[in-house]
Amino acid sequence: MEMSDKKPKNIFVDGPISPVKIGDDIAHHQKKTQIGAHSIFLGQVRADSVDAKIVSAIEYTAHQEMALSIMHEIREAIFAKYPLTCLHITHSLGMVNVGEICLFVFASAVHRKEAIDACEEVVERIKKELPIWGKEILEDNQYQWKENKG
Amino acid sequence: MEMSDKKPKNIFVDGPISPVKIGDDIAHHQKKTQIGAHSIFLGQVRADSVDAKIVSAIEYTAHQEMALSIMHEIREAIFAKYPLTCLHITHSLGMVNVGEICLFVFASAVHRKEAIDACEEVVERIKKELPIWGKEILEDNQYQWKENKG
Amino acid sequence: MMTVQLMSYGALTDITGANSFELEISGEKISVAELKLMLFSQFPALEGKTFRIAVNQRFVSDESDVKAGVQIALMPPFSGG
Amino acid sequence: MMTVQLMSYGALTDITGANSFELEISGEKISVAELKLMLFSQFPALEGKTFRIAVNQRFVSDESDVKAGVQIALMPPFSGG
Repeated sequence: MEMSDKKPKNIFVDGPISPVKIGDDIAHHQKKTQIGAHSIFLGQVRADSVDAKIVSAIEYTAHQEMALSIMHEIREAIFAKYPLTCLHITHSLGMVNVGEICLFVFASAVHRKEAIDACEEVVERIKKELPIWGKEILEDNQYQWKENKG
Repeated sequence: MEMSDKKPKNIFVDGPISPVKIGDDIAHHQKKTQIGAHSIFLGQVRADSVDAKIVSAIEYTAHQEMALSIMHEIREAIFAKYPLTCLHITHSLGMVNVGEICLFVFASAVHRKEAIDACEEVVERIKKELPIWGKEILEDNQYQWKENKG
Repeated sequence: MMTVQLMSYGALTDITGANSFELEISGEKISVAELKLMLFSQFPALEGKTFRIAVNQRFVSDESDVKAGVQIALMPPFSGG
Repeated sequence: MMTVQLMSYGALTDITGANSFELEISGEKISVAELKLMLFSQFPALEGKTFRIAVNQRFVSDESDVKAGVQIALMPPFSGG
């Protein structure tokens, strides 16, 4: 098993996460021939309606330093709990339009159970613990701050 | 919610599933703006060792008609149980080399919990219920029939 | 006299030698249990194996009937994914 | 007299008006509870809001001390992902 690194890794990218990048990341794991299972979670910006207005985009901001430091602790805890081969996290900052991807969690392991459980736990912890905020952009220059449901 | 189709869909492709196709499939879901979460499982052929010989590929065969008919029943049950937006399954037939992808399960929903739970349940049911067999190809023209662990 | 079509899958093809073969049976029907005994006599290595039988794509129990013209699949434990 | 740096995030920036601002405080240290009262007096709309306070990137309780030069983050419930 690969140990997680000592220094916090960056997880943030400006704007949406491209499906081509996701395909490339998957392709780059083909040389890791001990992997038997990948579990991937993608968050996509939804055209919710807020008081009869439709969300057209979400603008993400974060306390970046704190988010990376907390994400580092989450990584350490996940690697201690699950025998993962690797774990990659990407989260958008700035504007992400409806239909575009804002979160990409990619967990790989020898067996499926570990990859699936680790991926789900990382997604839950990201939503609960990382200081990131989404501003839902509506029509007519209006907006509403997003709230994550339990 | 989209209802599942009445006729069994094909799930089989010859050879490995390309990461580019996976990226394309993700991209094609960007116009479905009611989706908030995608959960993806990928099975990758592992370089296991069998009696000190390394697996170089798996050759998949199936009782195709039965597999498609059982997969259709699984789809119906999953759509009845979870409010999914869509569900796509791809499984390889024939030779898939080590490091290449042989199974792609792609579940999408408004909220993450449904997408994650449905994806996991589909993966488990595919492994247990679909009449598909993997022949692990070893060195020197030797082979061993794969066995799925619980 | 009747003929039934058999298909074998996975590790069982190593025993039956062919994926697809026919079996001639005297009479107009037999039970799955009787069919198994015929198979064990023709392919002794089958007897120790775990496998399920489907008749016309439906899993059947030992008490089910096998009639002329049906398709029979001999299926060892699955290993897809 | 001391100066502390404050950062506000998410919905709280609508109340504080700026993401980043300073507060001048008499004395050499105050508690987080006292800091909150000062903030409520300066930004009355804050009082009804749910938020957590981090000092130098660590979440703190009301009893913690705030000293000169620290960085204070006012953080409403998270909504990433």
